[in-house]
Amino acid sequence: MSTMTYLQAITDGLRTEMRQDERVFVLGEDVGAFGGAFKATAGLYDEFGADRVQDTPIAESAIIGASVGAALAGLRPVAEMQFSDFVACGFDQLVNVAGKMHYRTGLAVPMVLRLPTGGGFAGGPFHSQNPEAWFMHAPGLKVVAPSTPADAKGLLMSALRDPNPVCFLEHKNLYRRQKGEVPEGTHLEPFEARVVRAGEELTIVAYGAMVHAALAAADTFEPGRVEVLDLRSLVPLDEEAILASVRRTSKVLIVDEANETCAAGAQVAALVADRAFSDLDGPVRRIATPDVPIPFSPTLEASVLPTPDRIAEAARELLAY
Amino acid sequence: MSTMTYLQAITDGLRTEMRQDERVFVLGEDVGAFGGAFKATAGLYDEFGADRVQDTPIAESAIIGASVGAALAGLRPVAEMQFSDFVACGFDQLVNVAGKMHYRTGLAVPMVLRLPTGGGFAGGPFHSQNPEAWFMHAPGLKVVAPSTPADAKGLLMSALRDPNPVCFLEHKNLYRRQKGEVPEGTHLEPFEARVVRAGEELTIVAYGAMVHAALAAADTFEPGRVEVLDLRSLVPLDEEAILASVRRTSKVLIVDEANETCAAGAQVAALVADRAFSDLDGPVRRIATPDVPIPFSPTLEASVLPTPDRIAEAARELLAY
Amino acid sequence: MATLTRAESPTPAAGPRPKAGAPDAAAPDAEAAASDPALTPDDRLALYRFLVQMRAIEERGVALYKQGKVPGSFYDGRGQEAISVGATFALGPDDVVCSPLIRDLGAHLVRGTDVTEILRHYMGRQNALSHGREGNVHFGDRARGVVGMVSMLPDMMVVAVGLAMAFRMRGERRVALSFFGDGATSRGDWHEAMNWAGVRKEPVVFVCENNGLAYSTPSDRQFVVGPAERAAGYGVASTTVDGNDVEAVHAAVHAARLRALAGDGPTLVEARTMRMHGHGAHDDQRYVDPELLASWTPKDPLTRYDARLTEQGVDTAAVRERVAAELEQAVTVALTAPLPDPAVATSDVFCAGEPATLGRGDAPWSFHSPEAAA
Amino acid sequence: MATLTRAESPTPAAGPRPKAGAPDAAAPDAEAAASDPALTPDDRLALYRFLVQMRAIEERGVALYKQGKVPGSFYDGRGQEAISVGATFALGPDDVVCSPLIRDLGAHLVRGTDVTEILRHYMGRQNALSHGREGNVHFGDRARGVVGMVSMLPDMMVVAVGLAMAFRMRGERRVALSFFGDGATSRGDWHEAMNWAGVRKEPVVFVCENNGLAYSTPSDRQFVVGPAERAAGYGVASTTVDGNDVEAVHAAVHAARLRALAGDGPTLVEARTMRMHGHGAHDDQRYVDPELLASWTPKDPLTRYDARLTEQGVDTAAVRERVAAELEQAVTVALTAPLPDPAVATSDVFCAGEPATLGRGDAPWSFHSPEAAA
Ligand SMILES: Cc1ncc(C[n+]2csc(CCOP(=O)(O)OP(=O)(O)O)c2C)c(N)n1
Ligand SMILES: Cc1ncc(C[n+]2csc(CCOP(=O)(O)OP(=O)(O)O)c2C)c(N)n1
Ligand SMILES: [Mg+2]
Ligand SMILES: [Mg+2]
Repeated sequence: MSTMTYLQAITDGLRTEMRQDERVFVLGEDVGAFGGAFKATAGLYDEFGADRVQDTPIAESAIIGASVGAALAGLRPVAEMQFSDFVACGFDQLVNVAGKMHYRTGLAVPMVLRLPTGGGFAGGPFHSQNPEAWFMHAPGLKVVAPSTPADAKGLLMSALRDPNPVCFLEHKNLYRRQKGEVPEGTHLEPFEARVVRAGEELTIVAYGAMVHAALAAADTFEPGRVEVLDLRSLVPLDEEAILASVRRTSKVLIVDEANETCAAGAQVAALVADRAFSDLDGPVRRIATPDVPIPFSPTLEASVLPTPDRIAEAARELLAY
Repeated sequence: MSTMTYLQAITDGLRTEMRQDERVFVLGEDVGAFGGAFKATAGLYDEFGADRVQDTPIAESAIIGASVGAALAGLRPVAEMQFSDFVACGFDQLVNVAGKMHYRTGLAVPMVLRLPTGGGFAGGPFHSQNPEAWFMHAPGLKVVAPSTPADAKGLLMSALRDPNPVCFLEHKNLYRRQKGEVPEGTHLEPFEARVVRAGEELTIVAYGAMVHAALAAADTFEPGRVEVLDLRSLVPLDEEAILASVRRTSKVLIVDEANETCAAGAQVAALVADRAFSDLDGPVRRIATPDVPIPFSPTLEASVLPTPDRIAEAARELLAY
Repeated sequence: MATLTRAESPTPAAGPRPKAGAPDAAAPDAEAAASDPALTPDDRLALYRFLVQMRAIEERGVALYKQGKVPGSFYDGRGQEAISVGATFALGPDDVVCSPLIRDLGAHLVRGTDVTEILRHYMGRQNALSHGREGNVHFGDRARGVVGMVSMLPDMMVVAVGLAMAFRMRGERRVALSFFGDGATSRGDWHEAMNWAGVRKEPVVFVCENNGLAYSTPSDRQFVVGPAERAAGYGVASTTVDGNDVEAVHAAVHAARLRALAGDGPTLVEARTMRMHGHGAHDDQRYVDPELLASWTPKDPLTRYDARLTEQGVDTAAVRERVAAELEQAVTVALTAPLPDPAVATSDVFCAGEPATLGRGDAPWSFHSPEAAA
Repeated sequence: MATLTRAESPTPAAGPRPKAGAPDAAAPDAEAAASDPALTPDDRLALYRFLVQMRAIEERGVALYKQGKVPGSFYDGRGQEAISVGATFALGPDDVVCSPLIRDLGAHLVRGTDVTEILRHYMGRQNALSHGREGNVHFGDRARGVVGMVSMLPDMMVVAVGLAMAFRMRGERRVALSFFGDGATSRGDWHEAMNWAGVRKEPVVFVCENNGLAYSTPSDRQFVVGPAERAAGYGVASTTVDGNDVEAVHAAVHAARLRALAGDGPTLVEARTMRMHGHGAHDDQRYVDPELLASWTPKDPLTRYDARLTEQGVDTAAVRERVAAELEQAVTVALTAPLPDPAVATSDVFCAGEPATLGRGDAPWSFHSPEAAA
């Protein structure tokens, strides 16, 4: 174990697997000697060279499409979008080529698409998005979203060994703010949810940065009342873990940093409302970012992103329901 | 009134508005003299000429982006995707440029993007998709989906007059199969839901082609039991109409031709589970296409798309709950 | 520890492969000699047979479509057969075709994909290529190094660049071959593929089927400067050939392949041709000037090659008869195939085990497979 | 009945517009004469002032950013000021800039956008340009015919093509001007924009800011053939100029504009330059060879133009002082601006009423506005 930031854990996961598996290589804009816009690939170029740590042209479609080709040829590409927002420029290669390949042809596409996501640092409408629901609605893509340094490494290393295209959502706001113990060497985490705070009266379902907001909100209640479930994986979605928790607590609050409509949280809500209905003692509540582009000005941004206060308030209401 | 197919109603809506508003023009692949892959623009080239009915290169991003530019200049472009599936190739211009323009700059983008959607005719994984949830999850886009010839014209003409980008989902399977009375001349329908079959015991929420499947299912019950609500518009979503119906009937079945996860139906389910919870007498049920690419072979396709039988079965279960 | 396989051949495909040649890594001399790509009589016969076979299957396919035996839609490459056949014939067994498009059935035939499977696939029956999940020419044959196309044009060019990149990184003597139409050059992915291939010098061969039409839209509404000329803007070599001359296409792709193997980077081969049928079986292409079509009839790639081979003393009628007989047999078998089990509609969205690798395709050309030509 | 406005000017922007010129539709002779784009002393002074202003604002912006007064990130165009200033200065008032990018503050200044508003916008305060919804150089000024950029490069080139298309369809004498960087040429949208503009001969001018770098990635990893040469592959005219010479940029864009107005289609003006700062204020660009940077220092567009004007007897120090004083005043005012009302975070996602049209920008160049020059 050693203490690392979320960002360092990502680099460590990449480095560890690149040392063990020569098929793994990294590509993206400025990921080479520069180490990437967020320094997630810092040091890799020096260790592994230009072929395994490739600077690409500004061409998101080609970054994704060429990764598909390399994966078909037996390599294990790890492609970086400089910001997850730019994935819209390569969307077609992702949803139509990568996502459908195995079902249509039997060929597998073992690739990882690293996507720095999320807001909270005045990034504005094009550097703050949370695009995961788009991927969830595209069959054939796995989607994971770690909230801690250990999970960042563990889910990344599992993604690198998965024979499918995996969208790996790394929240920019966790990069340097989250520090924690991370196992050394190979560390694999399953694509499953985890209870990060046990409680009896209400389940808060969250993932990514919102796990920390949910924990902060849970901390405002007596211990043991509010359970926080960290989804960690969105596809596959750990339905049994969600249902088990909600059936036990009988109340649920679903938190999502993404825009509200058709978000991951909507899917979780629909699941609960269908399959845990008879165990529910209150409405299925959601907190998400309203359907607006993420505004730049810190006061505006803070007014739309879910905060611990807003989560705690909704939790209070639900507990009292 | 005259009797038209759904497809003819679309052409009629375009023609009517193009005669009245010189700013309206049509662009897309093969939409000119050829009249488009589905003949939705048949005859328009002869009447309005090459400038107002433009064949474009195969360049979905440019079709959408150039439409944004023309709209900023005060025109009213109507862009056609040859199949809605190809919108993934122009996704970035749609979600990042068109959708966010007004919020960011105050400039409006009055354009209509016509998207022939849906399966049921052995179109396979790339000619059968229902992409509306992606748009719903992108702030700034309106999304409408008519189910009848009259609505096809009425919602299209309203879209043509809307100062925002409107994704107009026209279901290919309705093009020639749906015939009905369509008002002549200007015909405007609001972006609101409509009860198409009144009932007391269960609400089936649907849109597009699924409205007809829902009606067929409703017909298997005594009249007055099952209500069918045709959403017609997904953004804005007529939340009050949904809630009013469900509160009255106390049970809801949501039908969606799109892939299940994070679909429009998930959003409707989440809405109901939150805001009509105390009126519900049964779980919020959904029927949608499982999370698979739409298979080609008719037997396979029929096994994944929602059918009247499957809807009726779920309705029966819910009524008995 | 999993390692990068350098200069090794990929896992050979399972099953009997009557005409699979030696990996060309083992035959550098044959290749060098082949820079004058003299075709043997057997090669010519093979080329002719593939042309005839493609035409016959597609004619039968249209008929089956009109009889309702082929669901959905049907696309063919009438008049363009020489391109996919000639180009694919120039490949070695380890090369990858990514991807044949809707006018490129010949590529599948050259690589050795089973005709009965193709027919079953067209018909949406149980089949080993797509399991009924895909239709029309949207199939590949993993085991023969063929990646099936997607509809979005020209996405697979980008994927081919990625394959070529992997070959280069591993030091393998393999190329990726990708087809595209003139119309597809307007899309951004064409540019991204060309640029990436050019800047990285990837071992990829792009074959442009320039038939002057994108569905109903003629070239002058698509571009001002033709694809081959544009290649220069990417540092990509280019050459233009008569797309209705199967040997010309073959020679150009052969040279392009050697260039790629030599580390000199990508080539765009523009094959000029004419689409003699509508875009698909539903399209009567009345928008095409009948005189233009008539002017291309004498250039039919089959008729021309037939005349050439007949002159060389080949009994072409015998070839045609054999192909026809084999095809009827295959159709009969295919028509008895059951429909797919509905369970396959929802399985295999994700890969569960080890990824299957791309196998080796047939490479009947004697220069690549001297033993097969013997 | 709503009608297509043919050859009419768009609605003039509200408010006093001190330097707005006559619509050039009314001044065809002036334009013809301007094919020799002799600049008057007033023009030169204006050009110099805009260069100085851009540099001053950005230097102040970096300082404010480092003081925490500018949230998020900050990008500047140090060393590249001559491009946005020179290019935009060649436009008529009805032309549209779509869009200035992160190195193009000068375009906004030339069009007349208020500096205090720009500062407020940078700081995320209440402001008329973006209401705090946007940050850094992501703003436009609707009323001055400037469409704000999006981050996705080079999306706005495509939008500019659409604007130009509308101008052509309505028979208006207007062009659209779009900027792009060398790195952005790798993206598919660059190709789609170039191809569309070329095939349709749209009245659009593309200005390439070729600084040899895309963030940390040098051109040789982006493309093999430079942007201007590539233009030929689209039937797009091109010209390469010294991007650090404001008059050279101006002359090239002026000629390109006339070409577009004459119906001869698009032009790509490649302006060669060097990015003298890091990609953004966070970037020390240690990946750039210091000698390379040093070799560009003497080519600084301000120093050079300063020397030229000084030689012509202009009191450049007076200009700099005036600009500095005005800027300090604007900063003081901007710093007192309140933060935006949180309500604007969720309003205006959709347009409710009639769309606002693009207004007219300042066009200080005397050839376009003889009366203003008088
Ligand atoms: C991205 C995309 N847009 C639209 C289509 C619909 N479409 C199918 S084939 C075709 C024309 C293709 O023309 P070309 O590339 O010249 O190939 P050809 O059919 O002439 O062989 C079009 C527009 C598509 N397949 N992909
Ligand atoms: C589609 C897209 N991908 C990635 C980025 C991130 N990014 C911002 S600026 C930049 C470099 C741009 O280089 P260039 O176009 O040469 O402009 P310059 O900064 O040199 O003026 C990159 C990669 C982006 N803005 N858009
Ligand atoms: Mg063609
Ligand atoms: Mg640059």
